[in-house]
Amino acid sequence: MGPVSWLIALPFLTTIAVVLTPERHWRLIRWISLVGTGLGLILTAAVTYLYWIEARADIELLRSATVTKLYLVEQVMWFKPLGIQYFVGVDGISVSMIILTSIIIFCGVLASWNVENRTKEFFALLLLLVTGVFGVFVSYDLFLFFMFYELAVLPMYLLIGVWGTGPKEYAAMKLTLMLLVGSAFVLVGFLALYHESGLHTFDLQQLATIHYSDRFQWWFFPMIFVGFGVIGALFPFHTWSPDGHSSAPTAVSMLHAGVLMKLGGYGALRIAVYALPEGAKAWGLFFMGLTTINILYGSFGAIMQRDLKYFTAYSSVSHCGFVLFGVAALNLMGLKGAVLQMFSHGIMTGLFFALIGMVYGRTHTRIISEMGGLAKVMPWLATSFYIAGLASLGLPGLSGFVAETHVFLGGFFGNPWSSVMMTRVLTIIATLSIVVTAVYVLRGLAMVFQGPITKPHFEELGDATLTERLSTGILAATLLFVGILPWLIIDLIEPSLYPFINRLQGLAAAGAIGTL
Amino acid sequence: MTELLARFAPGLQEWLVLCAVLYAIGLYGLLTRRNAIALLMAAEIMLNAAALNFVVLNRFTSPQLVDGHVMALFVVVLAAAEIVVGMAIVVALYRIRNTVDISHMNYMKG
Amino acid sequence: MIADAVYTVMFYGFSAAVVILALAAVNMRQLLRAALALMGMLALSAALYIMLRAEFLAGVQILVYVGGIVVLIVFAIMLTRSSELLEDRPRTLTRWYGGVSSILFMLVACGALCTTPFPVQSDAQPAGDEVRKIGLALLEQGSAGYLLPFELISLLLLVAVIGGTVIARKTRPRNQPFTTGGDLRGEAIVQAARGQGDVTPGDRHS
Amino acid sequence: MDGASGWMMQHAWLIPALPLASFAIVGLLVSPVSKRAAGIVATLAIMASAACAYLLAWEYFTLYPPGGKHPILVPWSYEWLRYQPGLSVNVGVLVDPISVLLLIVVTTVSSLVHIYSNAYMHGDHGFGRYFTFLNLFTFSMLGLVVAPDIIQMYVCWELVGVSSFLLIGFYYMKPSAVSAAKKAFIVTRFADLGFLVGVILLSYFGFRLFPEWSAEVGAATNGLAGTQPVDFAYLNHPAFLARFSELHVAFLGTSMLTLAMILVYMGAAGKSAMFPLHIWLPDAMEGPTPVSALIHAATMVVAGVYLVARLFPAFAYSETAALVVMVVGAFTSLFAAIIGTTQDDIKRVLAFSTLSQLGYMMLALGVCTTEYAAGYTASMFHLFTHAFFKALLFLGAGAVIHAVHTNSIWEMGGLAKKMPITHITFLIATLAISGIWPFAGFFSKDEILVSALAGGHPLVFGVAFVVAGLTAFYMFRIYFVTFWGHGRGEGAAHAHEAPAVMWLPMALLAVLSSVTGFIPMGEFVSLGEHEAHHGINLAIAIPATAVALLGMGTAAFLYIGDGRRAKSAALAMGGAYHVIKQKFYIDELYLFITHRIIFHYIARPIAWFDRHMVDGGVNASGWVTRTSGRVLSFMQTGQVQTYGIWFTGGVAFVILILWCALL
Repeated sequence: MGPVSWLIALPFLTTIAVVLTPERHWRLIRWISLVGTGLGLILTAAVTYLYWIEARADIELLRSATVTKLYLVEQVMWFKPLGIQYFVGVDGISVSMIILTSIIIFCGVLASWNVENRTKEFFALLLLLVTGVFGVFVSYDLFLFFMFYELAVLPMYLLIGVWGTGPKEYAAMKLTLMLLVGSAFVLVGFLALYHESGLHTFDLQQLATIHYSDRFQWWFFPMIFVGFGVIGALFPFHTWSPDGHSSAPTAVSMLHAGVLMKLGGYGALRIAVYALPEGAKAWGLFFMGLTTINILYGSFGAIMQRDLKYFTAYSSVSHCGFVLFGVAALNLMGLKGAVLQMFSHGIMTGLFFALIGMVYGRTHTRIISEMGGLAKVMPWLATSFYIAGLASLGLPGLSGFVAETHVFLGGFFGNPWSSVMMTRVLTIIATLSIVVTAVYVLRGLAMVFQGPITKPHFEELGDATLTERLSTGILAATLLFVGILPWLIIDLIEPSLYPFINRLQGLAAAGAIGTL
Repeated sequence: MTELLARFAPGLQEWLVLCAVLYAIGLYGLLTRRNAIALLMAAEIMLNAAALNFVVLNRFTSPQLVDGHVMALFVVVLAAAEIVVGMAIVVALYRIRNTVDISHMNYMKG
Repeated sequence: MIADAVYTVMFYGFSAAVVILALAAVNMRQLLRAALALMGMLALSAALYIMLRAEFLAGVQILVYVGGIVVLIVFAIMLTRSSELLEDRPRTLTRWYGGVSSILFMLVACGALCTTPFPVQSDAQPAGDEVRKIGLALLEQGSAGYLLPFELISLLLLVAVIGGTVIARKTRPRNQPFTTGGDLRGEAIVQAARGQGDVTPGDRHS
Repeated sequence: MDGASGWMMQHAWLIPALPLASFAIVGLLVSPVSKRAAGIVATLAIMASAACAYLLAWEYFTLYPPGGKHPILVPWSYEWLRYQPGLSVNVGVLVDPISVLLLIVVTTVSSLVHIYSNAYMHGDHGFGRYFTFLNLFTFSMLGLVVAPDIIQMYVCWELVGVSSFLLIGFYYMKPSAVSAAKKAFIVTRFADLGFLVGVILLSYFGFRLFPEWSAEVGAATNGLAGTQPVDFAYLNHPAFLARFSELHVAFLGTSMLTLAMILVYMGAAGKSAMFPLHIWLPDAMEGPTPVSALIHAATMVVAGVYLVARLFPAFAYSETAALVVMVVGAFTSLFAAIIGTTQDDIKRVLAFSTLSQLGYMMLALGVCTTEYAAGYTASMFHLFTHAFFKALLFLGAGAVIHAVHTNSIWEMGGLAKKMPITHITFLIATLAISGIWPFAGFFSKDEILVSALAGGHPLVFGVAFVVAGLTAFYMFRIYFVTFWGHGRGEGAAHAHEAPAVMWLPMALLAVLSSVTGFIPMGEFVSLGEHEAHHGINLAIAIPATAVALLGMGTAAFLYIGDGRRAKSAALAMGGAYHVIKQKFYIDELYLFITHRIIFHYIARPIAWFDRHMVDGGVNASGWVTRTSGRVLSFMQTGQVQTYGIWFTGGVAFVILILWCALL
């Protein structure tokens, strides 16, 4: 069993350990989860390192490759009659997503340190979900991918339905139904690929060697893209997100907005664009338009929100719009920006939701107008909130800037397959969001943390505890780290994106990315 | 008369139709009865039809072998096990709810 | 010739009887009578087994079904006092739907069974030592044997016996982990039905 | 790089790095332990940085003596962000006369403000936080100044914006400060939108034109190896500009260069608070006064001017863009000066005065062309002198406010006797800003006026001339009201001189305001071979001084005494006075646009749309499902049997259908 399999197995084994621990040892359960996810963090570092020492030799090779090169591959035939394999491995995109997931779940466990109700089930489901997420990010067999994808989506229903707040049943049901509809699209797309290729395999690498007919691509690219777009909060399929996020418990919101929404962008990039480049060319402009709406719509929607979680959820809609916008831009900067934005937004929104949970745990309200002046009593939380907020509005020095400029430049540079005029106009419209984001972020933060203290009992509230400091500190430090040293993560991602660009440009023009 | 009768000697199909009819009768009972015990009885009919089917096919396709008999035996045993547990549940339910009418047993309905 | 004629008569006779008894078993409102019909149906099935040259199975059928299962059913009927009551008639609509779908099913099953080309060996006759063969098959390992299923089925029987005993026990064991599976609403219904306000077991949070 | 030999030149990155290190250390380690130590560490770091800046200036001007050619050096750079092959962003240090000038201004004023703040902020709850932010600001500003490419400029541009935001909102319990901070950030952010789009345009076309350019100028052999499409060295290169201006925007009918430059100028105008993006600056006075002195008078607000100066060749190449710069600058200077004459809050008057002076600098940049670049020198000169005297004015105002505990000039008065040092230094600064010989403002203002007239813009000259008079008027207005007469308020009676830690920086700035005018700026900062003129053009200096004296005299006439004359003058002006006092109702207009239009007519409908239409769509489908479920509820009995019936029947039915269809 190689490191990548261990990466999937570790949360699963932790789940089993949690399940086997009696409920009365609930403190032990927390520690088991923490140790399990901590080990996951270490393992992620190991995988990253192993990937890096192998991959850096191949950069030149990848410049002209049309099929992604995978590392740390494990490939076993699983069910021969249907050609289903256990096929896992990593490339740069996977590695960056794995890092994101490990950080978020580790901090998520820390942030849910105080879950008192059915601790065991909570952590078990949380870790099961993470198993699915890790699985998706490393699977290169579509069947396996889909299996893990469903594994990641389904525990969400219980997590929100049982441990949520507010209209949780409604939110959980809406979320699950919409995501399942999305995954139905995805499944149809997968089966179509399987069938159309005639290879009798779900192996993505092999499916990618086929050139599907333009007509086929034209039909199935949007199907897969929209299927993933549902979980990536593509307008107008985003409405599960505000309700789902605001009803979910802290760690679940973190994981959901931080990682699960990334499955959408990841799938759209990894499967839709990768397997169906002609479809991507045909539909790129359309989806750019749709995601431009996403970006602005989410940010304008956030302005009027009263609940901190709704506020963050709408901002997530806007930021996830950047991810899909970058993907739809179909050039190196756009795709890179999309991956960076997934990473950046994952960390940022994780921090947001963790902080909202902590603030809510103290004030017992999430209504923005009911709070005020909290910076005085909880300086640590306020500082972290500001870091997250500033990252959200794309402040340089924090990760959001790196990602957003990539996406904007990607959109503006356009691609040869869509009207350049249109992509530019859309990009400029999308840049409007930096102002709107500033408006709602500052408005929200100012109302919560600044001004006079609104309620006398707020004076007695305490600042973050040690576990809370650890969890928010890690996330904030990651934001700063990526913002200040972006080349580290860019070097990780970029080589793996060359094959995508080469595929889009067609085999004839392989190696000519410099001109795009 | 005997010739006529002999001409209508049952072949495989007649036996199989008998099994299917019995099975459908059991199914009808399963779908319509309201008493839990009656339900179990209907299930017994269906199981019996299945066992009969095994034996019929064994008799007509490979009479030298006894695989069908073994399977039928298993079905009988399964039926016994099923009825044991089923009856235990019925008795326990009766103790709790004082009725075995399953039209009242819809706690799981949302 | 005569044998064939007798065989035919026996087949249709027994079949008609079995079908009629089965219909009675699923339609009679008095459960005890239904159980008796069931017993008859099962006993006549044993005759069908004999016609199929499965004498051992016929014996098992009589022993297990008629001697065991039907008796059990009768006991259950007695225990639940169902014999005193007439079963509520199912609604006519339900019966219609049930009947139609059963008939549809029967048509499908008949169609499937009749159109499948089974490899019929009409002239072959059983050797006559089925009991010995069955015994050997049950204890034989390998591809022709059923040792593993045999072991499993015995395990199943054991589980069924223990499970049946536990479920039907009169008093609930302390902190019995099942019953309503932790569903608080169901638990409350059960508590109310039992008329005692026992606290839900072992929930440290409440 | 070539010739960059000095130690400081090689290690010029230390200048911004020191405040950055101090920011991290003070913020994370020192501040939680000891507040006093935080102030001291922060101040020492900035002073060290200032020492480095002086050393760098000395090395640079030793290497390239005044009066000669001053090349642009990039002694240190590092690849920071690679967008795609051929488009990378380097973090680096650019050394040329204007960056050296700005480095000196920023580090000097920042050091003095740090020293001053140790006393001014003494005992404040957020002492450590204050110095942390101040260090962050200084780092960002220095990074902006030394930016060798437009992306680093943008990065630091945003960082100064956010540190300004944090410092304006420093008193975060005060709602007015919070909203001022928000306003400042959002208005500048809006301007930065233009900047960002401009940057994107420049990056794109820069990248597109780069290969041709590279081949044409032989970049590899001409010392331009390693240049990136976002570097200023490339963006300001005539060969690039020539190609770029040939591209046209189809629907606007202008060249792409003009469009890009106007967008970039939008960012500059936001940061430098040009009309109509000026509204944030007066409100920004809610921050602590030293912050106003450093950020909103001396350094950050001149970033816009600096940006235009940095891209001056590009602006000059596109005459439309230069015209926009000039018109906006001239208008702002007049507009702000008019408002400045009516304000009551001492810091607001100073803020409008800053606006007006920034307009001056912009105007000076706008009037010059590549052939006649005197305005460029004049603008930088004025930037330099203005930084000192305006910082001094703010620090003086801070000392007064510290003593009197009010911002309203009408509650002050008679402070000349109680605060003699403050009085003297304030007077020096007032004379300097009014343009009275021999103080610094006289020289730089003179150069601006000369360049406006010589550049062939008599109207702009006229505006600048009037503004000179108005400046003298409103500055002496607050001077007389604050320091002369007798104490009017409770605080004014008990005022006393500021401590030495506060007046020492003021005294130093007073000295600088007095002498910096004599620096022959044309020797240090000039563009191309054209020599800026030396000395004083008496034909302009005498009328300018006269108009300043006129303004001074009017102020003395109206405001010495009990102020009855001022009131009657105001009455005589009637409604116009009111309009001016309300700042031409620009804030109200903005409020109307943002709240009424954006919040009510965009954001709220979108929120509503989302709840009711998009979500409604989802919910409607849910409703249809539920209703049909209720309609078909005889199926939903919760009983397995019913389900079983439908299941069996359905399956059988489907199979039969299929069967019939297949057979």
